Amino acid sequence: MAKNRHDTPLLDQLEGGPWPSFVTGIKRLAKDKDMMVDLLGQLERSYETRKGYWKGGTASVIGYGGGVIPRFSEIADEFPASAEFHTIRIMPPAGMHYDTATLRSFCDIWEQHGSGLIALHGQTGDIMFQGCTTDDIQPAFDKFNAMGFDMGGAGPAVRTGMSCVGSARCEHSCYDEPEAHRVVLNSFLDDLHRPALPYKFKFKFSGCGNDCMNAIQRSDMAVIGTWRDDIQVNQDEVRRFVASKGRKYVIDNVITRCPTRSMSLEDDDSLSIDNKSCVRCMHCINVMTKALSPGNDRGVTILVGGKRTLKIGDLLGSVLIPFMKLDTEEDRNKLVELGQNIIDFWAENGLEHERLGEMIERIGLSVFLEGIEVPIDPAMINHPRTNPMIRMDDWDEEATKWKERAAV
Amino acid sequence: MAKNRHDTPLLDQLEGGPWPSFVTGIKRLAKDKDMMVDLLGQLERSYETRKGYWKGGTASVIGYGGGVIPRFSEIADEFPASAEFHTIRIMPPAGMHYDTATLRSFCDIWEQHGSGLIALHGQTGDIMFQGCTTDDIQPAFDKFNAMGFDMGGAGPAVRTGMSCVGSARCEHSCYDEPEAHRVVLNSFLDDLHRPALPYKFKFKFSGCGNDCMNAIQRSDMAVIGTWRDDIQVNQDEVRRFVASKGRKYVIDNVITRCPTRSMSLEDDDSLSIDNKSCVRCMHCINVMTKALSPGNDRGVTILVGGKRTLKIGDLLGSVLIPFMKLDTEEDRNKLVELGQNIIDFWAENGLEHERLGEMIERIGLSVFLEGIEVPIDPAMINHPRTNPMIRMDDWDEEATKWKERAAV
Amino acid sequence: MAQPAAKMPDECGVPPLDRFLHPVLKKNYGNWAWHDRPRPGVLRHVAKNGDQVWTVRAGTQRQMDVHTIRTLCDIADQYAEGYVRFTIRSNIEFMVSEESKVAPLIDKLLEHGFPVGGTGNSVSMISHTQGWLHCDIPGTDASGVVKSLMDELHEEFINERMPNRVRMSTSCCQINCGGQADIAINIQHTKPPKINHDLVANVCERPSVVARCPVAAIRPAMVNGRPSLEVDEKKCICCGACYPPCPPMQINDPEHSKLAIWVGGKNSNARSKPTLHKLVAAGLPNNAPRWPEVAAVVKKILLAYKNDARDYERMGEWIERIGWSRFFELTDLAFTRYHIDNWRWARQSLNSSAHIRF
Amino acid sequence: MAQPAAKMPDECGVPPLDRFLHPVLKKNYGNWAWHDRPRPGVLRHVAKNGDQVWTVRAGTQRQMDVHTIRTLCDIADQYAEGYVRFTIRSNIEFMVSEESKVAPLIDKLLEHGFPVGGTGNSVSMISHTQGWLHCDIPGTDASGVVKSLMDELHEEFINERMPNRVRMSTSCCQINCGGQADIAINIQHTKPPKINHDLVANVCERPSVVARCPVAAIRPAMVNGRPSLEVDEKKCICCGACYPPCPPMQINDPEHSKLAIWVGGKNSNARSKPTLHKLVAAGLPNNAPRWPEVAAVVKKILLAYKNDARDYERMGEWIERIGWSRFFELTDLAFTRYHIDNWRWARQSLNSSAHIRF
Ligand code: SRM
Ligand code: SRM
Ligand code: SRM
Ligand code: SRM
Ligand code: SF4
Ligand code: SF4
Ligand code: SF4
Ligand code: SF4
Ligand code: SF4
Ligand code: SF4
Ligand code: SF4
Ligand code: SF4
Repeated sequence: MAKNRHDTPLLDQLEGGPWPSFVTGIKRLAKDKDMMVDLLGQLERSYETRKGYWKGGTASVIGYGGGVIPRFSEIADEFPASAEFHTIRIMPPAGMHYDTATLRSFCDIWEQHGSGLIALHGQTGDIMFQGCTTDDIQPAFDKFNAMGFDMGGAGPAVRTGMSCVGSARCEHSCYDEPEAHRVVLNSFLDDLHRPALPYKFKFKFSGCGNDCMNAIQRSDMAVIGTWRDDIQVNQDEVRRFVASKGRKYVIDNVITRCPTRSMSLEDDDSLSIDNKSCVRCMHCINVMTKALSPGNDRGVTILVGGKRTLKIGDLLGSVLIPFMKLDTEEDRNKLVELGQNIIDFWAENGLEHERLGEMIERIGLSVFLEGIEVPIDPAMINHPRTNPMIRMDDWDEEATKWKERAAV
Repeated sequence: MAKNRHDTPLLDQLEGGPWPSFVTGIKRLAKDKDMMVDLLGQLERSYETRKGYWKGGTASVIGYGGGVIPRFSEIADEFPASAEFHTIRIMPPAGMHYDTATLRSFCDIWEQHGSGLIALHGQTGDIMFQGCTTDDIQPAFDKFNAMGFDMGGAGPAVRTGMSCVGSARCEHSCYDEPEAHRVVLNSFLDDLHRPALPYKFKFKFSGCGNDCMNAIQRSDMAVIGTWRDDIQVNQDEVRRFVASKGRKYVIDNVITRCPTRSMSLEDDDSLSIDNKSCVRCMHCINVMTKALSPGNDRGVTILVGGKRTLKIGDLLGSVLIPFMKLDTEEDRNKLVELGQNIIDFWAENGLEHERLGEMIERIGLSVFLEGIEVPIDPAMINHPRTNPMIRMDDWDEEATKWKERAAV
Repeated sequence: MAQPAAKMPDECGVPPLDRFLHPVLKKNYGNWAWHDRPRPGVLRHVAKNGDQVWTVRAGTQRQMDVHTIRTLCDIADQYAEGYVRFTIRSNIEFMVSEESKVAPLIDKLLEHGFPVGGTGNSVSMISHTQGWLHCDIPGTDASGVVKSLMDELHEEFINERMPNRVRMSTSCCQINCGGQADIAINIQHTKPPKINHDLVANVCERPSVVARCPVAAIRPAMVNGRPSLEVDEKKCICCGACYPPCPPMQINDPEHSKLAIWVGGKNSNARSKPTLHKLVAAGLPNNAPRWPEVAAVVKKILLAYKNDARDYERMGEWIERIGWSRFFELTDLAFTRYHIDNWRWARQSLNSSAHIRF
Repeated sequence: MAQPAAKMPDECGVPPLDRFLHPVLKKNYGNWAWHDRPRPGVLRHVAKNGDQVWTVRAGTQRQMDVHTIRTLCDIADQYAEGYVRFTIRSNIEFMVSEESKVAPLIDKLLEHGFPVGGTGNSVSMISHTQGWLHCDIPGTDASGVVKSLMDELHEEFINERMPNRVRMSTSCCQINCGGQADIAINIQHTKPPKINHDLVANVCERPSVVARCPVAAIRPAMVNGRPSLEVDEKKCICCGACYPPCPPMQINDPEHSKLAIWVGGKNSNARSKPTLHKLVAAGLPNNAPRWPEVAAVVKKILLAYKNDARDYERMGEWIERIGWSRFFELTDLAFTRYHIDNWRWARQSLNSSAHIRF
């Protein structure tokens, strides 16, 4: 039985309505947790004044430098029980699958050592155990750790990764996303747990171009599934689809939507695809999921440099590796190696608080490619330069490099 | 009978082959013009050394500051007869139409006062009378002038304009290009003949989006025909076209080529067009010229800022006025007024040797629009800003402006 | 402080997946053939061998109390063989191996107040951030904004009547932890930071703060005798980048930290390439606890999209087709000088063509 | 110098069109209905009232001697009612009001060595510039380059067997008087200017020269005691912008001023928006009098386009569809680090998507 609740007329207005209410949840916790009573008090204050009252600080666990987001109240004098309200970030299994036993243990631990408030999940993919005193951080973490869970990333470090449901439940999956996610992240645990990079670095894994993980914009290194051979077409299913929807519908919703006009509906209602022009956008496969599917020679495209706004404006990742296989342990190690080279070069050359994409923007893609020894490829660009503003007196040597590569 | 020709083994190689040879032409002139004998000599020298031998200087006619491109030979000691080889730029009629009598008089005058070499036409649209001594400039010009022709532009001035064949012979014409061309240029003769602007300023007039004059990139102010109402469709001609070419052909070459997917081929072989989404690109009309044509409510779109490479890279013009009528004298005067405002603002604010497009790039489109008092319009942009990097504390006032405009 | 006695962590990283995976998913791992959606909120995935699994998706408040989580576990144990997963949008998914269990599961979820939906062409849960609840730099709340909006959009969550999926995000400061989205609701500061000069010297590493400013508007200065920082207010774009490294440069303002709405962000590569979202409305008041002005604009936009867009057109693709003039017309929003970009790649956003709609 | 006695000019400007217009064109001015192309080089325009006019288009050398022009006039008087017009590409057009006159007119033109074509999906005349013949800053010739190329492309001028029209341009220095084109052949300097320090002081207005440099590589300096200019060769991009205002900064070099080839420029708004041309090949020798290396590359590109593009695809649209990897494959040209832009809008040319062709 906790102390009496503060009046929260503003927050109370967030209890009505059909959507589940976080306020109601917090109130439930406040029944027996003073911390949540005062948390509600401070939050109500923020709603009144439209100001935040948390400040940062330091808090962590033995052996790690990051993973805990420390929060100290600026108005602890009024709300002492929530003076400390830290968040512990824990990495979930790839794809965020759980058995209920695990979730129940989380609840028990957090009821004992924390506020009882858990966010599933943070935007970077962590389980966020929110609301913990400094003293409780270590014991809480030790118990999560004992369950086989580890700390997530924070600060200038490799961050927790995310991968789509993919192979586990999606017919579009072009590689083993959960496994790639696990192997890659577990190869960078030192950089993840001990922040020492210029800035944050995020990996995200999507099984196909639909990019259900927003990898292209929300990660520094995006691994997106694709295929090299032809789209698999089941013409009977195509005809069935055309029969059920009508030609006009198919033309207006599939044929004309292909970004490269790679499809043509034959007069016999079969579909012909120019696979050389197809850019693997997924649209036709999405629409005719029974009739079409990605080819058999599957792998991934790797993009780098995605991030949000500060300080030069939002950046979408851009193509670094047009295609690589990702079937075997060996393939995955190649991916790790690539990530390592990128992070090493960036750690060397990135300015403080400069994300990978910003560094590439500053030094230029060609220079970056040379730095990490990745060969240039036309797939990296929308089109070659439209201006002559460059000195190229060693054109012939550069051209020879290409010819030699083409030769092998 | 002129002096003996110099040997020209290199130029001689440009006499063979199916394409008409300028060398053969010049040799013909060299028969009785020493100037062309030495011109050939100097040109052969350039072919040997791969160097140019002309330098600029000053030359003009009474009353004008520009229009003549003075050329003095750096190797006049060896080729004295072509020591002076100036070009006189003369403005042709809009659309470059001629009766043979006029052309013959040009030839006679140029045979008497110049080299006999005439370029039809320069890339800016001038008749270029090439190869004239300083002394002959005035008499030659006086005769052209007496024929009713005037000097073209050169230097930091309004330049000669160009307009497509348009109304004279093209079914796509959306306004009277030749007349607009004439009226506009003739309203800027002072700025054209007496160079006093930051840099050159070019007008080009195309009757439709096909832009046969390359107006969008080769002019500072491009006037391009368009229409506001619906595309005119003759469904019988459509059916005839579909019948002759086949549905697949029509789908692959017309329907799927529409940049905004505004067309649909109905099952009865008729064509339906979503005119609200149509961007007046001209493609479908180009392909089915008998079945389709521009609407009846025609006018022009005005783009500004096109230019070539130096010093920030090639610039395509961008939309300034999405639509204006250009039927009456009054409409054309509005166009002149707009041009005047733009040139005045640019003359005020442009740096030396800064083209309009470069100035807009430097100060920003919004600022430019305010300067010339043209209201903003979404058609000016591909899309609104994608970054929050701007201070907008007077948002409400700005929003009100729009609401008020929308109201009227 | 953590006990020095405490043992070093077991640096185990991301746990292996197996023990957390629903049996049918494990069995058919990597062997799915196709899927359909029997009804909003329900996916049916069919494996190459014919196995089927039904997924029921329900909305949550993301920031959940343990009681809520336990309730969800009870439901999972009863109907879903004791397994669940969460989506990137904090929706919970129950995998069910028998069709017969789908309906009762749904009833149970509804009974406990969890909306079932978010699939296909619906408005899914808004991906949100921390805000006043936990962040140290928020201009507004996140959970509250999302709760208020999802209350308003509930009908669109439980139905699939949009032209394509609608994915929204919110960000409680201009750092924008929320991602690119069909509709994004972000804080937009409109005044330069207010500097508490007494604190700067102690709290801020001045050179690195200066370095953070994208427009070089910050310069070191002595203010009443103490080393501080000065902002050139004519240069300042009110981005807030200086605030995290230097809290005395207070950028948040109850009055002048407004909300802006952005549309047309797209991460997927389906049809068109991914695109960033674009500014459409700004200057909206930070009106806790329910932000009605924001909801009003969002609903106007959704309504126009719903009525006018074609099947499969995402928000941004729809606007690409009909043009921005028409978008502002249909949504009755104002077009201002601020919509015209003036940042580093502004040129590329100009309409360099005669492509115009009327 | 012109005689002071001479009278002031009659500032008459652009002459009115009427007297120069072919009667059928004048009669149907603004009233044309449609057109077709009976054969390459011939257009038939039909007016709303049924009137017809045939246009025969022929190539010229542009820089014509009066005798050539008189010959063309004779032909016009005999077959075309004494009227002609010239196109933006220096082709001459004869308007003919009776179909029966078309064939004899064509014969006559061929007899006098004027190729008939340039219409529809042909390779039209290359729009060219001045070069060594007249310009004061040329790196190469223009008339000669065009003549050599048109000799090679003659067959493509007189036939219409390209997927769409092909419009080419050349520029004899990096100022680029030639326009954007499907294929552009431009001088590309590869070494910084060689400065003749003795002349700078007298000839150049140093501040304005410094201002011309796009990369601020020029700085005033004293060289052997006299005011001159210095170039930071590591910064210099060899653009040649400093040469016109300061001839002693010689940028042209018989050896190091090379030719570069650009493709995919498009001015028309048909289908896709207008686009700038893109660099594909560089380092080609300035090999007068026939530039065979340039011709070889141009023909490779045209052949690939001709074989692979679909009807109505312009050069750039074709490449947009098949992708640049395939373009370099089909044309067997080298892709280098220089193709990757690093100028001010470079970012926008990166492939920010998973759209890739294999
Ligand atoms: C907790 C979380 C929001 C949420 O409620 O889900 C979050 C919260 C914060 N983010 Fe974030 N970011 C969170 C995901 C993101 C994402 C989305 C993503 O990762 O996919 C982004 C955009 C993608 C990206 O990385 O650019 C994001 C972009 C930022 C940025 C801007 C980074 C940049 O380069 O522009 C900052 C500012 C910084 O790091 O200096 C930032 C900083 C912060 C800080 C640490 C504020 C600060 O600097 O003190 C916030 C701590 C809040 C708190 O008290 O817990 N956060 N942040 C997300 C992490 C939870 C988790 O670990 O799972
Ligand atoms: C004669 C002509 C080429 C031809 O043979 O057709 C030409 C020739 C010259 N151009 Fe040009 N330009 C000619 C059309 C163009 C065009 C095409 C057009 O007008 O549509 C352009 C590209 C469009 C544009 O304006 O950007 C063009 C862009 C330039 C530039 C670059 C301007 C810029 O802003 O980047 C310069 C350099 C300058 O002006 O400083 C230039 C400069 C020159 C100069 C004056 C060289 C100089 O600075 O001394 C050349 C004089 C050659 C001579 O001796 O006659 N010329 N120039 C064209 C004019 C003939 C006529 O009047 O009809
Ligand atoms: C469960 C989830 C992945 C996960 O591991 O969490 C998921 C699952 C599926 N996505 Fe997704 N997508 C999920 C987030 C996304 C996101 C990211 C986001 O929501 O921010 C995107 C990118 C959105 C964007 O572009 O910004 C996304 C873009 C797509 C698309 C592309 C749609 C388009 O036309 O642009 C498809 C294709 C389709 O719909 O057929 C797709 C298709 C699918 C399919 C149909 C794949 C399959 O065959 O199983 C899955 C069911 C979709 C449904 O809800 O009907 N999924 N999908 C995510 C559910 C989020 C939620 O709870 O609402
Ligand atoms: C005569 C001329 C206008 C003039 O006043 O001089 C002209 C005349 C016609 N053009 Fe053009 N165009 C002329 C230069 C251009 C140019 C400019 C250029 O060549 O640099 C362009 C822009 C090219 C570009 O995009 O850079 C041009 C882009 C078009 C297009 C768009 C083609 C496309 O798909 O992109 C059409 C539409 C069509 O072909 O049906 C067109 C159509 C036409 C039509 C069919 C219009 C008509 O119905 O009469 C005319 C006959 C075309 C033909 O040759 O078959 N005209 N046309 C020019 C002839 C140049 C030459 O001698 O070769
Ligand atoms: S990204 Fe592709 S593979 Fe992964 S869940 Fe989405 S649709 Fe399936
Ligand atoms: S996947 Fe996309 S690009 Fe490829 S054929 Fe289908 S729609 Fe076209
Ligand atoms: S621009 Fe349009 S109107 Fe003018 S000639 Fe070309 S096609 Fe005809
Ligand atoms: S003119 Fe262009 S945009 Fe308009 S319908 Fe025809 S093809 Fe589409
Ligand atoms: S968006 Fe800003 S305020 Fe909100 S969580 Fe992220 S950093 Fe904190
Ligand atoms: S708010 Fe942004 S622009 Fe203003 S001073 Fe701070 S960092 Fe600079
Ligand atoms: S391109 Fe250069 S060299 Fe050629 S005419 Fe123009 S300015 Fe002179
Ligand atoms: S060539 Fe260009 S870059 Fe080099 S110094 Fe001259 S102007 Fe500057």
